[in-house]
Amino acid sequence: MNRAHRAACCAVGALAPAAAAAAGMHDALQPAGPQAGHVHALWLLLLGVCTLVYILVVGALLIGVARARRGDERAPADVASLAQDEPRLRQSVGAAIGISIALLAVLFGATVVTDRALARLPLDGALHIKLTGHQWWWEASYDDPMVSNIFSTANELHIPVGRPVLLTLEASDVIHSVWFPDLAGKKDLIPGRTATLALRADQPGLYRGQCAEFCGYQHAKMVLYVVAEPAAQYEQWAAHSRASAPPPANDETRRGQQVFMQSTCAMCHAISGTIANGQQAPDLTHVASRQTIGAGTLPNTPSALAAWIIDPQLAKPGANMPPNGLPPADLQALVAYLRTLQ
Amino acid sequence: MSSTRHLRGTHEAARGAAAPGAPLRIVAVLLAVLALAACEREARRFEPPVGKAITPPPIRMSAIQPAAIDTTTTIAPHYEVNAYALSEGKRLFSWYNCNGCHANGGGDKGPALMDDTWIYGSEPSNIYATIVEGRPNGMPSFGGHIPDNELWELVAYVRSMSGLVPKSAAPSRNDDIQAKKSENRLLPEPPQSSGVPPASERSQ
Amino acid sequence: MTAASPPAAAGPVSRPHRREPAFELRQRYGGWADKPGFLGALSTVDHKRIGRRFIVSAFAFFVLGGILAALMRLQLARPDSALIGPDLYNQLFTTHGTTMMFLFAVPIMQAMAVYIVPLMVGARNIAFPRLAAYAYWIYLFGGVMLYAALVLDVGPDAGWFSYTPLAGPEYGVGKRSDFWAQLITFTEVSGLVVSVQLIVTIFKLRAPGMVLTRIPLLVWTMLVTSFMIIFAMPAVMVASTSLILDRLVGTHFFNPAEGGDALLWQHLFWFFGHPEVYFIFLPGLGFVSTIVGTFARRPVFGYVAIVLSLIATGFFAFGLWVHHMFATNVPELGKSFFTAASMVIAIPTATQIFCWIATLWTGRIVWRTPLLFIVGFFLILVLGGLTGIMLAAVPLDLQIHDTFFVVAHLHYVLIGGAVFPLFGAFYYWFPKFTGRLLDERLGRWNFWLFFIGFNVAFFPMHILGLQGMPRRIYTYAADTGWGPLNLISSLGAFTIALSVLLFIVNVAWSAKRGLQAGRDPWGASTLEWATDSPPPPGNFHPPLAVAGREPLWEEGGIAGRVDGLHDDPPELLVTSLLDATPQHRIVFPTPTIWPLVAAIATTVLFIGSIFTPWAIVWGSIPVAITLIGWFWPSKDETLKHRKVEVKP
Amino acid sequence: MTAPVTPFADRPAVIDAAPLPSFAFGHKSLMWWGTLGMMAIEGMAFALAAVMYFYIWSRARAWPPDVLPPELRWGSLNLLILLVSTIPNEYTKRAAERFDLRGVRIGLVACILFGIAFIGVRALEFTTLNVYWDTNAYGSAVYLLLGLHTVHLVTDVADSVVLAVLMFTDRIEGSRFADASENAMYWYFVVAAWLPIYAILYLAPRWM
Repeated sequence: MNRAHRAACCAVGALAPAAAAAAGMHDALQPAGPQAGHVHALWLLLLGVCTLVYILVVGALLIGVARARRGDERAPADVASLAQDEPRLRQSVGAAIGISIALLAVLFGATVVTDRALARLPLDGALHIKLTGHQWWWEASYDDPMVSNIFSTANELHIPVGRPVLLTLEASDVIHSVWFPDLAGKKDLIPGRTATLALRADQPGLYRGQCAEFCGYQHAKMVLYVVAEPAAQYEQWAAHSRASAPPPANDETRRGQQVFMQSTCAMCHAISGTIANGQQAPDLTHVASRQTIGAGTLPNTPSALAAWIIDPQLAKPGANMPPNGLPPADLQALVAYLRTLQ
Repeated sequence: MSSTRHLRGTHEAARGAAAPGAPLRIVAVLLAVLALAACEREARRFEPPVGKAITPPPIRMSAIQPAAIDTTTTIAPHYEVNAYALSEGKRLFSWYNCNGCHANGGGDKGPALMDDTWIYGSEPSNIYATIVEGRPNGMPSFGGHIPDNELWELVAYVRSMSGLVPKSAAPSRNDDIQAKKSENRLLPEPPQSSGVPPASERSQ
Repeated sequence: MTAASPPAAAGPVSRPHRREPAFELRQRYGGWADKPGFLGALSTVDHKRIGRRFIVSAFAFFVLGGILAALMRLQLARPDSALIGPDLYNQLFTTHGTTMMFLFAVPIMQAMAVYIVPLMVGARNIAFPRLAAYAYWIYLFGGVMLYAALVLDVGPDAGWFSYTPLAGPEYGVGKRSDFWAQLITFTEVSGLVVSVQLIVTIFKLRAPGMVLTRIPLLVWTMLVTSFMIIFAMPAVMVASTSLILDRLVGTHFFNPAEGGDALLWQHLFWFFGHPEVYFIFLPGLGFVSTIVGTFARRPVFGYVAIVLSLIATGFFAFGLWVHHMFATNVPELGKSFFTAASMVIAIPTATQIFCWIATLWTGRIVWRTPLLFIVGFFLILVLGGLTGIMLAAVPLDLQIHDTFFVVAHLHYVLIGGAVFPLFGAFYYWFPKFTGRLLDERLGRWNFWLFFIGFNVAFFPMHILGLQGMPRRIYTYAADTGWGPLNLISSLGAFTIALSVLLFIVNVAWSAKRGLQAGRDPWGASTLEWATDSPPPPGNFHPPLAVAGREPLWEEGGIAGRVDGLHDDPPELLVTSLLDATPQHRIVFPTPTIWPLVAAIATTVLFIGSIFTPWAIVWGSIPVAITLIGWFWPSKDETLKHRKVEVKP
Repeated sequence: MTAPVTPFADRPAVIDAAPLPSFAFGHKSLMWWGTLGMMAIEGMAFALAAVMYFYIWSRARAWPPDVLPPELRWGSLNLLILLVSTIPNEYTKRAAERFDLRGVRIGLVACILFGIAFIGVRALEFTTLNVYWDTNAYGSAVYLLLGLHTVHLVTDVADSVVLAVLMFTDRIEGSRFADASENAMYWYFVVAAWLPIYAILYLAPRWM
């Protein structure tokens, strides 16, 4: 296991920056918040103890077989032990068992302590977000005492650094599980039940989360990003997100909006401030401001967006969005329009 | 359960051979049938088998128009024996809020879909046309709003609500309030009236 | 007495039922001999032939499951790989898990027991041998059904754990999950039946003089395992039945909207699923005890301690299931309890490991391939056990649960704890099965490739898990940085495949040209080595009485022979549960085709009920008929029995 | 007796099995243990079905949810029938253990009649449950419990019929009586299983 740790550290050293740059960080060994921090401390303790135990046990075995006498099938076996017992062996085995029990007690204590520490995360002034798992995307609804201030987004959370966040977890179809390795342990989203997950990000950054419970064809492409940013920036983002979509400014985007409303799109997607209010698929009011499309499937670029609209099944087979054989001009207009939804 | 019997039987049991040939053959036949059904039933067609383009809603006066029969015979069967297509149809039926008027096929503002009466015909092409073109007295036209393959999935599902598709492919119950028997448990409702009797239309 | 008898000894009597004409067999072995020819092969009730079949079939499923794993590793070797789509991938990993758990791991341990246990306790056959035949056929037909389904694109695709609602009526589209659920029924019927047979064999058919404290450790593990199976497997049978009912006739066990609950499934499944880990792994420990003892040339240290740890494990194993559900809002207190239980269960296993190490320290070691695999077992299992303790710690589990860390952990435990000892056992008992030794040189290659390949394949997965790679994903993006380690892991996987191929070659070659083993090539101590290799029908002619824990090692360990048992009709001696004193003779069932026919009828019933509930009704008629045929005694049998009858 | 062919056959004979009985009753017999094993398995299945029932209850607002509890009469009548049926059952067991063929025949026939009566009433029972398996999870649990028990009932009655018929043929030998006594033991299991199931299905919803 100590090999494990060194290997882990090298690997992290090598990969994490790259990953962080491109895809957001996702590493349980690089905690960016108190919850993951507590767990990381527990991990280090367990890793240390287990490594020690491994070395001792395997060492004892290898030394034993190395220095034991060699025998031969044909030689009669030594059955003396059946007659008289072996006090030295008994004592050493007994001691080994005693030590194991003691170590387990330590580990159990550490576990309980960590458990309590996790439960003690102060939640006053927490940001409340209702997170709903769908096949295969995340719907987030930012709660607010003022109903008019409630807004929803998809597949990308923005949270203020240093402020606790309380996620209320629900599932609309099958069981999902939300997991941000750098921020906190995972929690299942189970149909017919409600769970909560408390976390806090202490360092700004882009954190990658992913569904951790097998949920069907696209379990692999059900990513949820967390953008942790300073409070001011966050408030700015929230205010912007509450606003409804800007009306199309030029002919092309106007045509794009028309296409959106008159083709399949509006059947499932919603854009606040327009007649499109489908509730089945991600809210697109500010789609252009997100990092990715298709819950982390493609980067949010015009070409990728066009490809996605034409046939989502190529990038994400099984996803619930149908292919749309739009004429090129319509497609171009639609993409242009969607790009304006900052 | 039954293993109790074997156990209690073994001790006494003492008996010579009886050729296993016949049962084996039966099993073989069963498996063969299974084999034929299975592939068609289980395929997941994420890519629509027919053209991706939304075909402009065909204008039909009656069900016995060549185009209709053509599509029916070529396309519809693929969907009606395919469990995935049927379940997609069921999902879309609620996503596109068909329940709003047809209440799980029970009927409300719109006619019931799980019975044996078909105002505009029970043929897939009839149903297709009904969805695409809409009908007087409230059925809106979804032509252009729903891609072709999804239309056919809906058509197949609508027919499954009258038990007109294979039980082994029809959708099972939803994890939801039990509104009606699930499609895979319905007895077939052989269509009573097909085609388009103008009288019935006025009577709506 | 311990010297291996010269090859000649294995001459005419090895493989009797291959070399000798039927009438000769009948003359020599009376009612123990099988009928000749193909029909005879189908109607055998000899635990050795059934056991051999069972082992070969289970190994075949191991290879199939391995091929599926190789395909998955092929897909995961590169990021954004387009080799295998999600639909197929989900079927592959589901079938892989289902195969390894239900068609390989549990059955092959029971199969080894069906062959070895009766010999080890000095019995002439297993209890209820016709039931053993039935259990084998049911198992075989179930496994064939699963792979037929996979080929027909009806392979289960909701994971080997088939969580509802994903496997339920709404989201488990088609018949895939129904085939999974029925496979469970097949394998559980088979598994439960065999456990009952093993328990009865161990309780009532031990050689006279084999008191509780003289039962070989392997037999103890099989006894504990069988009890665990009896109490754990009904849970998954009830669960899979409820699942089929939900899907087929619209019950609401797992439907939250109508009062059911998705978590009910998880409780039922893991109440079985966690003990299952232990009844895969305990027999492995039994192999270790046997092989360590034989190749350290001394009785295993701490017999009583080991037996007690086995029993303790059996109990604790039922108190851990919730640690598979820590991410599902378990109450705090509950969590602490299950953490404690999950850590406590490490102690019995640790105890056994210490006892074996002590044995090896003080033994005179003979280096043979079986022992090599046992050393490999230590190196891998200990690591797996330690990561198990990490997973038992709730907070840490919430980070690594359902990631590749768990994939690594479970393979370290199951391959290290069960498959390495199993391969050791193959090398150890192959001479008893066939009369010939497996080749040692190939054996060492087999071991080293397996050992290195295994660690290369699975160690990196620990790191991948910590880096956030979830389980059961069919692909991953390049920018996650998971690519290199996955590639390494895939290379390791193919090394394992190569070593398994070597093993198959070794078996194929040695079965024909291997060295003649003789009666007891290892100078071992237990009763199976007291008869020929392979043992003749009826195993012991005449049966023996023992007077020690290590009958073939101790002076006078074999007390003497048992007279007065008929061979036609074949008779066994039934002894008392505790001190194995003779109680009565019992006439044993003779070969018959009925178990096979009954198994076919049952198969029709099970597969039919995937499609219509009415299959339970019409399908039960042929089942009933075949069972009555099985049950119904013939005139001459009855007369034969009357001839030897003595009323109590 | 064939010539010894395996090693160690030259050891002195320490046990002569010839005078030992060729079958036995009760815990000495293999079949008794086998039956016990199967009873353990099936008992476990019953227990788990009951656990499911209470688990579902624990998540319900009212019990039974939105329906009336099953009507008492048929279930209670069945309870009565089963309890009375233990008399011929015990009679058969004892007759078997003293090799009283006539007694076994009479006893078995009586047991079968009781069994058939029970199955008949069970059919009526299903009509008075006030719920269907697909009404809600409660209904599903009720049908699971009752269904499980019915399966055991039917199979054991069928088993008794086969044994009874055998007892009227010329295929009679000593061990057949042991089978009769184990068959009786299994019937006790079916009876014993019904008591808690009756309490769960009929009494618990009323008095808990």
